[in-house]
Amino acid sequence: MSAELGAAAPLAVEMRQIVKIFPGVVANDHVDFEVRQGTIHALVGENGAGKSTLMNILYGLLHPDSGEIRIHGQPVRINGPRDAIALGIGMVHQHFMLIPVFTVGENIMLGREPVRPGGFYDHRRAREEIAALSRRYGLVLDPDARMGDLPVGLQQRAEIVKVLYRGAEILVLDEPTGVLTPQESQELFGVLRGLVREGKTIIFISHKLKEVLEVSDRITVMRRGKVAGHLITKETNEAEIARMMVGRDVLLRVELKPARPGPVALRVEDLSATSDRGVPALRALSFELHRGEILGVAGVEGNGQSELVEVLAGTRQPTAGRIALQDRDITELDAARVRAAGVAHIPEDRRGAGLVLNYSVAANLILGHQRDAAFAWRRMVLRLQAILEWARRLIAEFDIRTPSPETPARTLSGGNQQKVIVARELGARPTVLLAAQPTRGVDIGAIEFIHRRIVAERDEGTAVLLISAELDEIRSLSDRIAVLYEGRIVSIEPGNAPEDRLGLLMTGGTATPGGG
Amino acid sequence: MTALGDIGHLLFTADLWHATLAAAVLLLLPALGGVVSERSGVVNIAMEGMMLTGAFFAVAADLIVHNPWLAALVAILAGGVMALVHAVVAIRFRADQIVSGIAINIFATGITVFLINRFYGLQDVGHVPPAELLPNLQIPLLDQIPFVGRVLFQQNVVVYVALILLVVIHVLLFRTRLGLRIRAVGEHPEAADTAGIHVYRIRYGAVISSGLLSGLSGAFLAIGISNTFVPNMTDGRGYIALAAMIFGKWTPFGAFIACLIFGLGQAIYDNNSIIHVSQYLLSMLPYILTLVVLAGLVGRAQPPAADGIPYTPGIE
Amino acid sequence: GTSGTPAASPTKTIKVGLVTDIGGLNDKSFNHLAYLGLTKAKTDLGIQGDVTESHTGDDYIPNLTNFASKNYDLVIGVGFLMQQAIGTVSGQFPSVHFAIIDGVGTDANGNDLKHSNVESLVFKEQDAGALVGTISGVLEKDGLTPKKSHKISAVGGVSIPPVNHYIAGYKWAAKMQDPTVKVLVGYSNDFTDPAKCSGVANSQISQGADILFQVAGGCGLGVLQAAGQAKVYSIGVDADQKSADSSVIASALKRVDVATYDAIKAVKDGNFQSGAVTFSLQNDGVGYQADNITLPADVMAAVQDMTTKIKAGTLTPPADIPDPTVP
Amino acid sequence: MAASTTSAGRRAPAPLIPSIRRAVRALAVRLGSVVFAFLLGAVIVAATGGNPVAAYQALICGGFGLLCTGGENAGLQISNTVVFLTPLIMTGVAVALPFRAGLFNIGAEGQLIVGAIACTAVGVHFATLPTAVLLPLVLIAGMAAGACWAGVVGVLKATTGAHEVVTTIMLNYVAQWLLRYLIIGGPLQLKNGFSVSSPIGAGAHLPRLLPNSNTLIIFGLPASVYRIHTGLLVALAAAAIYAFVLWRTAFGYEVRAVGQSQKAARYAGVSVRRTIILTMLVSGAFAGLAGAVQIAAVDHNLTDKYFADTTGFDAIAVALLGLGTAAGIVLAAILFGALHAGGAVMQADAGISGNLVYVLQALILFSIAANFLRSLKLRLPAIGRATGTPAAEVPATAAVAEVRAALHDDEGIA
Ligand SMILES: Nc1ncnc2c1ncn2[C@@H]1O[C@H](COP(=O)(O)OP(=O)(O)OP(=O)(O)O)[C@@H](O)[C@H]1O
Ligand SMILES: Nc1ncnc2c1ncn2[C@@H]1O[C@H](COP(=O)(O)OP(=O)(O)OP(=O)(O)O)[C@@H](O)[C@H]1O
Ligand SMILES: [Mg+2]
Ligand SMILES: [Mg+2]
Repeated sequence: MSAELGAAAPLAVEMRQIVKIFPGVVANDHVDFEVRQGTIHALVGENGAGKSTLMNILYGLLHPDSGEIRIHGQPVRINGPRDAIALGIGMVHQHFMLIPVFTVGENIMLGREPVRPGGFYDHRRAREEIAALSRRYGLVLDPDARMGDLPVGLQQRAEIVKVLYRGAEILVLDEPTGVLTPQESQELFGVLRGLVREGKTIIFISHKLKEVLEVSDRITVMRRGKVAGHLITKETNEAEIARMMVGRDVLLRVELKPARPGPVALRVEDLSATSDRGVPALRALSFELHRGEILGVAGVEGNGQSELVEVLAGTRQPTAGRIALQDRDITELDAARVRAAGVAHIPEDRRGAGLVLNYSVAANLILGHQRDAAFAWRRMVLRLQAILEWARRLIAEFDIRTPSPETPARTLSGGNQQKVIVARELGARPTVLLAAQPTRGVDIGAIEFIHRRIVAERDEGTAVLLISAELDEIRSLSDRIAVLYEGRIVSIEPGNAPEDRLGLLMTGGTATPGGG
Repeated sequence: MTALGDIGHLLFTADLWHATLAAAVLLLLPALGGVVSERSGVVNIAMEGMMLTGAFFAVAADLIVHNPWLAALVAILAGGVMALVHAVVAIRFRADQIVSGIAINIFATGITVFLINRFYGLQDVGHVPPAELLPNLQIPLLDQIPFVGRVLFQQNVVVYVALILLVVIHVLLFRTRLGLRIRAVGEHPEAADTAGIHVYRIRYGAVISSGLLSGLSGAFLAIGISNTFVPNMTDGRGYIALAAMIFGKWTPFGAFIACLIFGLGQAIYDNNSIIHVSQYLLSMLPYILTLVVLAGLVGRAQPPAADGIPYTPGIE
Repeated sequence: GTSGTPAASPTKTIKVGLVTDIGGLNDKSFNHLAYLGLTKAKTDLGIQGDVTESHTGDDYIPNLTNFASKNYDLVIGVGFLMQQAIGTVSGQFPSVHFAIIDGVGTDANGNDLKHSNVESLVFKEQDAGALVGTISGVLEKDGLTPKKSHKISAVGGVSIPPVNHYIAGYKWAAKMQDPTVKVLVGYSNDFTDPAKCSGVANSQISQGADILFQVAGGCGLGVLQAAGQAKVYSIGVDADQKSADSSVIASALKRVDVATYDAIKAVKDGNFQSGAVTFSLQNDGVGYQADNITLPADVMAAVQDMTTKIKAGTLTPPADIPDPTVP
Repeated sequence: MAASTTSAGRRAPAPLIPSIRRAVRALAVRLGSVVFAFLLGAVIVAATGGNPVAAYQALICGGFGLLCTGGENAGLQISNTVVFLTPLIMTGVAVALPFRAGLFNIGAEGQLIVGAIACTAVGVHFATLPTAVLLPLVLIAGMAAGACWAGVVGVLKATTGAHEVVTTIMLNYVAQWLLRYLIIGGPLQLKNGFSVSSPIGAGAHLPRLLPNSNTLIIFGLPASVYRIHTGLLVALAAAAIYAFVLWRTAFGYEVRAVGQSQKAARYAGVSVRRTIILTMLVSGAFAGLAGAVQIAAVDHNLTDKYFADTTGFDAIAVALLGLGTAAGIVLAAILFGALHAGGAVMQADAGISGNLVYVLQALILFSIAANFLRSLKLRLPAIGRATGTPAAEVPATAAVAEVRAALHDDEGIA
């Protein structure tokens, strides 16, 4: 797939002077956006730049206040997803549109279900359809598995098959790789290239510029609801895109002073735990975490990372083993006590576990500390004044973009939602920081900021456990890297361990220990 | 002790189970309505009101047209209209679905008596002659089977209808495309919408059918089991049905089992003239039983994920 | 005693306020009858009559007070449940006449306050019960009942005096006529919901009862209908319930309408009577009415005999049932 | 944590102003909705051949003692209204608090009944004790009983996950029958042939605001007809406590967190089980208190009226109508109390069936919940923009969450 070829191709999508105003925000401000038939077009921009909004408009979920849309040259009015589907538009949403309690098959068929006479749902034909699609695009799925039981990678895959099943010619993928491992992302790109070869058109939203450069033909950059520029992938580079997005130069890689590890802060011995589905997730795993160091945990999603963090944070009870915080046994403590003991936790499920979305930013900034002496008189009566001042301080310090401390967290963009959590957890001046996917789905501006804060925290002497699906992130921040595979730590590598070696270890490949 | 003896005796009489089934069906219909409505994501605690309205219009109509079938139809429609109000307020106006449900129930209480006073003056609504009631049907041959015949095949026509509906609705919900879509809308309306399903249409349909079912139950109560309308004659049955639906974990057969428990309790209580225990303690039976079963055996119930959440297209 | 209130001057129209109990006007029972009495008074005596329905027990005092505070000449409370309320309000408005049906004005301890402005209209339901009981007893004895089962029954609303009086007389008289007869007594604990009563009735029918006496107001209609469907006999209560179902062979009458009318008339004529006015067989305040079947001669004779004996005072039906659960 | 520690509960000036403006706007919208409902009601009355003006005049007279034509006594009408609304406030709170935690308490009625039973039992058994001892005792007894009754629900929910809607409905019936058992032939029965209990001792009486005397004349009527009692103060205190607990305490913060997102609450170290149980206990105590106050201040004994009592159900409407806020609940209670009291007068004076009141209540609920007015505005985008409240748009996450969503403006800083 090449840009030249793209240039020759006719326009599949033209969006002209699109304006969309939400209470208080101009999400799209006279946006011009066009995509050539048979190309992969990347759409990038900070959180809240307006990408999802623009795409939701294209898919009929939102209605523009003004502007016009042409599909294959024809002016169209898209009143809802039905119209979009009819126009051959398919969309994989930023937040999956999957029904956990349904089977993969039912999820994919939904809306275009095969039926036997009498309107009975036809399981057999559903299976056939899916098998066919799997063969054609190499996207293997078990139609009878319960969607909720699948790892995100496969759910992502199901979303794509869902779109293909509807025979979409124009595919919109809103942050499809946000939750994927490098391997999964690579597979996905393979699929996308295949689709484009078939003449399909793809719009691809991502915060990961590497991917964008790797897979796209053209790039549109958005900033604060406006188009900041159009680029041809081959003629640009990360730094340029980043500058366009943020409006200033961005450090794509934090430079680390060498760590000065202190005494052991967290000692984990033979820790075992089971997942929600009752299967063993952690198998007698042990490690030590020192003050003043960042220990990265690398691993393919679903190898026990989530459970590890939950157990350490006290939100999940271990089945065996021991956890010591500075020689104090915290194995049995509940979340509140663990927190009180000095363990801070940035949960991976930002919107579900990290925030009370309908609470104000200020209220969220004391979540978990509502009974601290500083915020509650006698641990009972809230000190609203103190809370408000605290909130103002963190909002300033962590540059949280919010109209006021009173604003409901729900209305913040994810990047800023994430900043709220980071601010809260770091604000607690913890002994140990558990950071799970701290920058998932967050734009590079915010990523840079969060990374700097984590490193600063380390230099202050905090012991940091960093879990991330981003090898880059792990490698750029960690002093040591523990590779997690099937609930065990298969190896502890130095922070500069080569990517391919880690990749190998992560996928169960045995490699000669590289020390550390 | 004698009391338990008396009850023990009763359990072996076909009449008791006959009564149990009839009483259960009275609850089953609205409970089924609730299942359908809530499976589509619209909380429905308005069965009480829909039932009461159905009961009133069943009698009013029967006294005019002298035909139980037409009267039942009117009752069903009346229930449907009440449901339509709930639907419009809860779906179109995205009102709180509990408020709307409570409002329907209060409205029904008021409007029925208000209408009586206005149209029948302060006179008696009147009685429907036996010939114009929803009839009992003896199923030929089958009704001869000892015990079972009495229990199953000598029932009011509505009982048979309800049992058929029970199966139909189960199949519809879990075997058909429509059922899949109803459940999808109740679990994740955004997903359904983005898959091209008319979320509102499905929800309207589901809510309205809950009204139709409750209306039928009202007709059964007013011109099947009794022959006239008296104010508030539903007497909380709609709420029991609600409990039954949840007890049954939002499934038709689960709800049916719960209805049978209440039906049995009612049937046993009806024998208070021969059971030697305080009638009041006796009346507590089904409720305590339900509590125990619920706590002991049934446990956690998981409502449809989007139950009670108004859907606003476009806003994530 | 008699109250010394002067006759209201004929020019001024008498104002009467009627307060129903929670049964409401459409209870197909005594609230409704009381209302009929009031309407009759309005047409015949040209008085002004206003009604307030009580929706909950909390309404009794406000509703009574409301009329009293507006200087109504007579405020009527319908029903045993209102005794305490009448007791309270009558104390507050000594110049207003009160009448209560089925009770007296009591204090919190249930003692009759004997206020001079309260007339209590009490009924000897047991007399009426005895008459229909006689009918049932004789029919059973003669084996003229659908099942010849020597079993009869009664369905009470709630176990309160006005209900139990009926049943006591009924049971007593029936056993007198046919010593072998069993009398099942059940309660629906409801005065409005026919389905509840038909449930109790059906159980009694499957126990063999072939004459069922309903003493449960609107709920009791379910009894009459259940009897009809099972092709057994039933007996109505309070009013003539012939029309409610073909199974109704007789009705025990309690002339609440008459009592109400008389009370109003008394006030109009200025001879309001305080204290208890008892409506019994004596003054035709209660009675019976043969309905859808023609009763054989010996039945009529027995009833006639019972009537005279009660009037003569040689027989007095009991007012209470020792133990309802003993048939 | 470095955060300046200022005196507890003082609200920052900055957020105060907007919240007041919000409150005012909210109130205006709600009032509009009520008016809208009354217009609909008028249509119904007229359509069925009644005279709306006369009806409403009588209704207002009965509710607030205004515009009376039938010689009603204003003082009496107001006092009646207050007597009706007092228990509604307490039970309203008992429904609203669990709503905040995502629990639907249909059981306020049952909790109220056991509260009344306990109050009576104690008040009768220790009838001789002096007020100083007995009065607190009976009120506490009522609260304790209500708390237990609701506590069962909380415990079952927290341990077995039994759904509170089912358990509360069941317990309503159990309480009902328990009461019948107790006062008809049971241990609390006054004497054979009565369906009431013995009266509680004088020491257990909650005093009236005006002397309970038949001879002293106030506003042209004996003082004893004005039953308005100190229970009103108890109720208002309950509402105030509710507001304080909800917005100013860590417990309230946790209750709301659990209601908003159990997962987030759990991660924040809040014990969801503990919170659910506590919430139900407190809620039950409020409902039980309502029952106790009713006995101690109004009835002085258990009567058969509780066989047909609906306070606990009206409370659901009141709580939802008041959008779960203390002030809202009080206002809603006033509205419902006035309607209740007014209905009787409407029937007596205007000859319109008192049941119209129920129709009106329903219409009010509809029009406030659906906020027809707003959607009318949205028809005209210009105005819609001006006043459109995004808060009301926020998608919620549980069957009862709409209340919270509507409440969203009120989700203050904590
Ligand atoms: N439903 C909505 N209601 C109100 N404001 C909204 C809504 N959706 C989006 N916005 C606003 O529009 C802006 C753009 O949102 P959008 O989702 O398009 O950002 P984005 O580019 O997708 O961000 P991200 O990279 O985090 O997905 C946001 O700042 C948000 O405040
Ligand atoms: N109800 C709402 N009111 C106001 N803004 C909203 C609402 N819902 C979503 N938004 C805005 O929509 C934008 C997109 O929301 P979404 O969650 O898709 O993006 P996000 O949370 O930034 O995700 P990510 O950070 O992973 O890209 C966010 O910027 C958020 O501010
Ligand atoms: Mg987005
Ligand atoms: Mg986003």
